[in-house]
Amino acid sequence: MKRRSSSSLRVLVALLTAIAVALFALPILAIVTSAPWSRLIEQLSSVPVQQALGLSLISSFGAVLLAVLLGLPLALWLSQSTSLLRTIVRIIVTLPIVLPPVTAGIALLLAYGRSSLVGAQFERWFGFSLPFSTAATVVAAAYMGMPFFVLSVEAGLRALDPRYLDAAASLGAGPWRRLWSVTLPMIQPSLRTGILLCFARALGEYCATQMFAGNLPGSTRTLPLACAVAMEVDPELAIGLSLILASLSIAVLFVLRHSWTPRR
Amino acid sequence: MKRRSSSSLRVLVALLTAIAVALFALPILAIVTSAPWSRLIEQLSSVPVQQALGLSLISSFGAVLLAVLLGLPLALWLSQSTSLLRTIVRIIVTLPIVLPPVTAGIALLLAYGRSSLVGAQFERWFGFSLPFSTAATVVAAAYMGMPFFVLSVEAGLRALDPRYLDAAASLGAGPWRRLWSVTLPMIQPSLRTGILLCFARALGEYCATQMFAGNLPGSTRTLPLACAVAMEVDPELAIGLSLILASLSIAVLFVLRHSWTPRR
Amino acid sequence: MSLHLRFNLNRGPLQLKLDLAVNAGETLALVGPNGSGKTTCLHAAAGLISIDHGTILLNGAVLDDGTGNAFVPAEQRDIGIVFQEHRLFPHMSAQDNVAFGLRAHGIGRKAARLTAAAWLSRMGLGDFAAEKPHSLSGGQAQRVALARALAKAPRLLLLDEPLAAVDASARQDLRRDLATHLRAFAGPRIIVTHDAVDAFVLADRIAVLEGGRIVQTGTTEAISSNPRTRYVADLIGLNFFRGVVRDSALELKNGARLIVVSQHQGNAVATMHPRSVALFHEQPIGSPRNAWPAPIEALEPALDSVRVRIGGQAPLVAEVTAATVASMGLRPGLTIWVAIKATEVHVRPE
Amino acid sequence: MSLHLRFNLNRGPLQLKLDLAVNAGETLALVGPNGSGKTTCLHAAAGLISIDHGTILLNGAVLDDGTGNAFVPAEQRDIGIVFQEHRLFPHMSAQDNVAFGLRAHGIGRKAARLTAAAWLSRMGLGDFAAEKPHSLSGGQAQRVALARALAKAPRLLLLDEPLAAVDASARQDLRRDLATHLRAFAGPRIIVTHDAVDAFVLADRIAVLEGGRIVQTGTTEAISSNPRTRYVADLIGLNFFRGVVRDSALELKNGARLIVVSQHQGNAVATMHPRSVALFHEQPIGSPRNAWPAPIEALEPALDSVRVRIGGQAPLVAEVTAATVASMGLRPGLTIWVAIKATEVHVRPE
Amino acid sequence: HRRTTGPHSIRVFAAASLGAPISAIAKVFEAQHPDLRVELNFAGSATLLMQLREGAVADLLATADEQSMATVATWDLTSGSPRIFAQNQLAIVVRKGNPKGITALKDLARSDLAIGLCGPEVPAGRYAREALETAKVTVHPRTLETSVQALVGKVSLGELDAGIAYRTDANRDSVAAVAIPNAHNVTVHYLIATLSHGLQRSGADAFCAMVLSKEGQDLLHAHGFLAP
Ligand SMILES: Nc1ncnc2c1ncn2[C@@H]1O[C@H](COP(=O)(O)OP(=O)(O)OP(=O)(O)O)[C@@H](O)[C@H]1O
Ligand SMILES: Nc1ncnc2c1ncn2[C@@H]1O[C@H](COP(=O)(O)OP(=O)(O)OP(=O)(O)O)[C@@H](O)[C@H]1O
Ligand SMILES: [Mg+2]
Ligand SMILES: [Mg+2]
Repeated sequence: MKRRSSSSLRVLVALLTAIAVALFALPILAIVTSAPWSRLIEQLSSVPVQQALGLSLISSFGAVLLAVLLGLPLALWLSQSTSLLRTIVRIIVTLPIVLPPVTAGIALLLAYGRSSLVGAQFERWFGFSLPFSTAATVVAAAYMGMPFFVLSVEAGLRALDPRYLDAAASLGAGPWRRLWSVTLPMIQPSLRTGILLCFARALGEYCATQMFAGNLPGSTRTLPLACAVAMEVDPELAIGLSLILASLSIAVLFVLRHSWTPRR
Repeated sequence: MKRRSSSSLRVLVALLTAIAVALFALPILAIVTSAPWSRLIEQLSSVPVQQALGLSLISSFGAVLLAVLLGLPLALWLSQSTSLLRTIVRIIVTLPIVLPPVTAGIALLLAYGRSSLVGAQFERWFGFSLPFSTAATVVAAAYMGMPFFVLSVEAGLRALDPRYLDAAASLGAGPWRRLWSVTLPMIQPSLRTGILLCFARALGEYCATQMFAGNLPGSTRTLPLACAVAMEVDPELAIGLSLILASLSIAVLFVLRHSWTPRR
Repeated sequence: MSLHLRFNLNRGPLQLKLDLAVNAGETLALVGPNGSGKTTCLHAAAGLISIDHGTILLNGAVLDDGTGNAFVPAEQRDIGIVFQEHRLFPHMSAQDNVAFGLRAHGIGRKAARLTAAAWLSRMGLGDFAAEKPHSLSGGQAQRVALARALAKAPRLLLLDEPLAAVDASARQDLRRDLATHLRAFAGPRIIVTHDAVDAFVLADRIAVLEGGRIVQTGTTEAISSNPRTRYVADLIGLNFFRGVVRDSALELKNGARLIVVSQHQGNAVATMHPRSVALFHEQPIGSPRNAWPAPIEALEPALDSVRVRIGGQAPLVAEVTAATVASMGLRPGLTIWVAIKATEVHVRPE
Repeated sequence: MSLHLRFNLNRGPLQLKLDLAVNAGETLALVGPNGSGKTTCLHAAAGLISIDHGTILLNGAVLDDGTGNAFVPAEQRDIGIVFQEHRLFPHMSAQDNVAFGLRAHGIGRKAARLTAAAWLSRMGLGDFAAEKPHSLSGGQAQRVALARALAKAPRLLLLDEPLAAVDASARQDLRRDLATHLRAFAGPRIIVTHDAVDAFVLADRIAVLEGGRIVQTGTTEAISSNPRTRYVADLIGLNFFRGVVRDSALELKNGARLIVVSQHQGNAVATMHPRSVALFHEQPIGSPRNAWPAPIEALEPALDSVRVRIGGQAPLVAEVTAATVASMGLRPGLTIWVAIKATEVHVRPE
Repeated sequence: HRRTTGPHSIRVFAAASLGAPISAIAKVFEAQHPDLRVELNFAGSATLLMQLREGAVADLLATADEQSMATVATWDLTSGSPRIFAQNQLAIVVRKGNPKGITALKDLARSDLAIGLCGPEVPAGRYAREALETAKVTVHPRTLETSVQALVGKVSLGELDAGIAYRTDANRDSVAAVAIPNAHNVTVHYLIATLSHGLQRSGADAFCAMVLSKEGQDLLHAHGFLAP
C-alpha cells in the first residue's frame, strides 16, 4: 500500500539494474543458445552423466550439511567479539575463497592425504584413506563452500538485535531454545543466503575436488568434473553438461524461491 | 557487562568451532610449512610476479568497484519484492557461482568475444576488443565475484527494518539521502561481507579469466594465472605464489578488521 | 494552511473512514481506544501509507487522492512526526538524529548540529547529545524523537503519544514547553494521546476515533461536558450509561433502570460525576431518586480521594474521601447502597 | 520469597547504587525521572545485565554477587518482565509470543497455545491472536507483552511501564485486572511507572529513584503526604520548595521567603496543594501571611478545574475553577497577587 | 585491428605443458629481436582451441598433440602445414627414490600400489592406455586425472605410488621417472604452426624458425623434450 513516486534514484537504480542484469544474462543466453540441446537429452539418460549428477548432489548437499553443522557454531563464535584471535580465524576461513582451487586442493591433500598426520590416523581408524573417495568430494566441496556460509551467517548474527535474545532469556528460554526459536528465525535472510552461496559454490567446485578427491567415474567424478573431462574432447558437450549443472541449481533455487518472501 | 554461564550449547559451539577451525587451519598450515619461503622472497621482487600482483589488485578492486556500482542497484531492486521476474533474475545472478569457471569463461567469450554481437559493437566504439585485455580480467573477476556481493547485500536489505526509512522520509530525506545515511550504514555488516566475498572470489579467480582474458604476462596474467602456469613447471613455486595471493588478502582483511566492530 | 483528511483506508481488520479537518494554527487531539486507527491516520497524513479512496489536502493542495498519481511522498510533505516507537536511527548519536531533518532540508552540517544541540538542551538532554539511542533511557529517547520532529520547523506536525514515556515531573515542563511551541507554530498539528490532561492542555479541539470512525469532535469543554461514548467518559473519568429513556427513566440493556430528569424520549446516553455518587450502609431515605445495593469491587486510592469501583447491574465509580473509606469501613466485597440524585444524571439524546 | 537488591552498577553516565528489598506478595512501584536507572535496575534483577558489586538475593539465594561466579542467567531466574519497548518477537504471532514463555517451561505446544489464547482474550485481544507484532497497534503490542510476562506465572514480576501505551478506557480495566492478578501472585513484584494513579492503585509501597539513588521509600500514603523531592511533588501534583527555615520563614535559594509555621530550623522542604493557592487582582488584605505579585505563565485546563502556572521568584501552580478564570479574566502574561496561608505550607526538615 | 599490447609483439598460444621451454626460447628471441616482444598465452589445449574459435587473434600456435592442431587446421586458421618441433615419451612417474621398487609397467598391476592415470579424454591418458595394452598389463587406477599435472602432483605428494605421464614431467624434486622400454612406449609429437589471421607474419616465422633451430632445440632438450 506504500507508493513512492519516481525519483532520480529510482531511475538510476532501474538503469544500473538493467545493465547488471544484461551483464549476467547475456553470457547465460549465449551458452544456452549454443548448447547442443538435442544431444543433451540423450546425454541426460546416460549412466555416466546420471552418476555424475548423483555425485554432485551428494557432494553439494553434503557440503551444505557440513557447513551448517560446523559453520553455524563457527559463525556464532566469530560474531561474539572482535578479538585478534577471531580476526585470525576469520582470515583463515576466508582463505579458501582466495586460494586458487588447485592450491586449495593441494593444501587439502597435504593436510588430509594419505601421507599426512591426520590422513594416516584417519586411515588407521576407518580403514580407508580420504582422498579418492566420495567423502573426499564432500570435504573438498565443503572446504570451498563453507566460507561463504560462515561469513554470510556472521553478518546476519552481527545485525541481530541482541535485545530479542534477552527477552527470550527472560522468558526462561535457555541457549538452545534461544538459538532455535529466536536467533535462527530472525537471521533467516542471511542463513538462506549462506546456504545458497555454499550450495552453489559446492555444486560448481571442481579444481580442488579433482586435486583432493581425484576424478573416477562413479565415485568421485561430479558433474563439473565430467564437464572438465568433456572440455578436453568435446567442448560442446561440456557446455551442455554445464547447463545440466545450471538447471540443477535453478531447480533448487526455484523450489526455495518462496522462502525469499520478506519477513515483515 | 553481560555474563552467561557455561551451558551445553556453549560447550558444543566451542567444540564444533574448534573442529571447524581445525578443518580450515590444517590445510593452510600444511601449505605454509611446505612453501619454499627462501625462494619466495626473491620471487616477490621479480618483475613477472610484481606484474601479476599488480594485475590481480587491478582486477579484484575493479571487480569490487563494478560490483558496488552495478550490484548495489541490483540488490536494491531484488530486495523490493518476490515477483517471478526477480526470482528469475536472482537465479541468473547466481549461475556464475554454479557454472564451472571454464564454462563461465566460455559464456563470457560467447557473449562479449570479438565474434559476438556485443563484442563487435564494443570494438567498433572503443577501438579494441575486450578479450585479452586487462579490462577483460576485470569483467571476468566481476562476473565471478559480483553474485556474492549481490546476494549478501540483498540479504542485508531484506533484514532492514523499513520503518527507519519511513522515519527518514518523514524528516524530508529523499531517496538518495535515505540510501546514503540510513540504508547503507544500517546494512553495514552485509555490505562489508559482500565486498569481502566478492573481493576474495575475484582475487582467486583464474579459470574464467584464462578463458576470457587469456594468460598474457603484463596484461592479463594475474597472480592465480601465474600460479597455474607455475604449477606446470614448478609446483613448489606455484604454492609459493598462492601464498603471496593469500598474504595479499590477509593484508586487506587485516586492514578491514576494525570495521567488524559491532554496531551496537 | 489547513489539513483535510477525508478518506477510506483498510489495513488488516481496521477499516478507517475519516473526515477530519485541522486548521492552521489549530491543535487537534486525536484520542481513542487502542487499535482504533490513530497511528494509521497520522501515517496516512504523513505519506507513509497511501489511502484507498478520498483525498488528503494540505492548504488546498492534494497530497493523496487514492489513485497513486497525486501521491506526494513523505519527504516532500514537510511534516514533523513523532513515532509511537520513537524510531531513532540506531547508528547515529542523539544529536545527529535531531540534525538529520535539518540536513535533509539543506542546512549545513555545522549549523544543523548546533541547532540540534540547542534542541536537545531544551529537552533537558544536553549531556546526552553524543549518546547512541541504545544507551538512552526510554524517556530520553522519546524526547530526542520529539526534538527531531520539532527541530525542522515543519508545515504539519503529527505527534503520536509524544509524552507517553516522559516522567511526571519533566512532563509538566515539557507539556508547557510544547504548548508554547505549538502556539508559535503556524501549521496544523495533530497530537495523539491517551492522557486527558495532555489533550486538554495542548489541544484546541478533540476528535475521538473509535473503530476507525470519528465518533465525536469538539472543543475540550464540549467533549468533557458531553461525552458521547464510554471511552470518552472513561477518559475524563465520568460514569457512563447507554440506554433508552422511557417515562423519565433510562433503561439499560440489562434491564436496570435509572431515574433521570429528561424531556427526551428514546436512545440516550447518561453520565454522572463519581463525586455525585453517594454511598450508604442502609437503604437511604431521602431525596436521591436512584438507590440500589451493589458490591464493592475495588478501592483505588487517588491523590486526595479514593475511587470506589462498584459492580452490579449498573457498574460505576464513586469518589469519596479517604476519611469516608475509613469511617464506613469500605472494602472490596462489601455490599453497600448506592444513591444518585436524578438531577445529577446528565442525559443526552443519541 | 523476597527480593533484595543491594548493588552498585555503572552504565555510561549512570552510577546506580541501590539498596532495596521487596517482600513476597508485595508490589513495589519504582518511580523516578527519565534516566534515573529504573530500567537498568529491573534488568539487573532480571539477570540481563550483571552488577559490579553487591548482591542480588531472591528468597535468600544469590542471583548475582558481582563476581560472575554466582551469576544466575536470566533464563534460570524464573522472572516475568515487561520491557519498556515491548520486544515482541517479530517473527511470531501474538499468540506464539505469549506461548513462548510457557513452551520454555516445558509446557506442550497445544496447552501453551491454549493458555496464550486465554491470556490474549483477557487482555481484550482475542481477535488478534494470529497477528504478527508489526500489524498490532502500540497499545495492543504492549498488552501482548504484558500477557507474555504474566502467562508463565513467574516467581518474580518486573513490569516496566506496562500500561504506558494502553488507552484510558482499557487502562482502567487493565489496571483493575492487573491489581487483582498481582494480589493473587505470591512473589515479589516491581512496577515502573510514570503514572501516579498506577503507582497508587497497584503498589503497596513506592520507591523513588533519582540519579541512580533511592531518595525516598514508603507507603503510598507516606510518600504522597510527605514528598521529599520536587520530582515526587510533581508526580502527585503538589507545589514544592526547598530552602532553609530561619525565624519561621523558608528562605529559598534565590532569596525569596515564604512565611511558614514550623518548629524546625535549618534545611527543609515545603509543599502546598495547588488548591490552597489563592489569586487576587489587588494585594489581599487579610489572613494569608504570604502574598506577592507574579506573572501568569500558562493556563492548563484540567477536568473540572484550571491549573494556573505562575512564574516569578517562587514559581508555583494554583488550582482554580473555570468560573474563576472567566470572572477574573486570568490569562498568560497578566500579573496577579498570589496568597498562601502559612498554615497551608507543609514544612519538613531535610 | 588494434591490440592492447601494440603492433610490435607477436602472440604465441602454447599448450600449458610447453610453458618452461617456450618461455626460455621467447627470452632468447626477444634478446635477438629487440624490436619484437613475445606475448605468451599458455593454457590447456581445450581452452586455446575455444579461444581461437571465438575469435582470439594469435600469430603462432604450439600444441602438445596432433589432434588439436588438426582441429585448428579444419577452421582454416593455420597457414602452411604445422611442423613437429619436439617429441616426448611416456614414463612411469614414481616418488623420489622409488620406495615401492617399481621398475616396469607390469609392476603397476600390483594390488598394493595406488596407481593413477590420466583419463582417456586427455592425450596422456590415451597413450598410457596404449602402452599398457601393448605391455598386456591390467591396471586398476584410483583416479583418472584430466591433467598430467594433477597426476604428477599426487605422486609427488605421496597420494599415488605411481602414474604414467610424460618423461618431461618427472623434472620435479619429489618425483623420479622410470623409463618405459620403446617397445611399449608411445611417442608424442608437438606441433607448431603460424596462424593465418596473425598480424606479425614475419615475426611469427622468425619465432618458428627459432624454435626449430639448434638453439631452440637445445632449450627444449634441456627441459626433457626429445628432438623430432
Ligand atoms: N501493517 C499492518 N497490517 C495489518 N494490520 C495493521 C497494520 N497496521 C495496523 N494494523 C491494524 O490497524 C489497527 C489500528 O492500528 P493503529 O496503530 O492505527 O492503532 P492506534 O489507534 O494507533 O492504537 P494505539 O493507541 O494502540 O497506538 C490495529 O488493530 C492493527 O491491527
Ligand atoms: N547500554 C548503555 N550504555 C550506556 N549508558 C546506558 C546504557 N543503558 C542505559 N544507560 C544510561 O543509564 C541511564 C539510565 O537508563 P535507564 O534506562 O535505566 O533509565 P530509566 O530510569 O528507565 O528512564 P526512563 O524513565 O526514561 O525509562 C541513562 O541515562 C542512560 O544514559
Ligand atoms: Mg498508535
Ligand atoms: Mg526505562
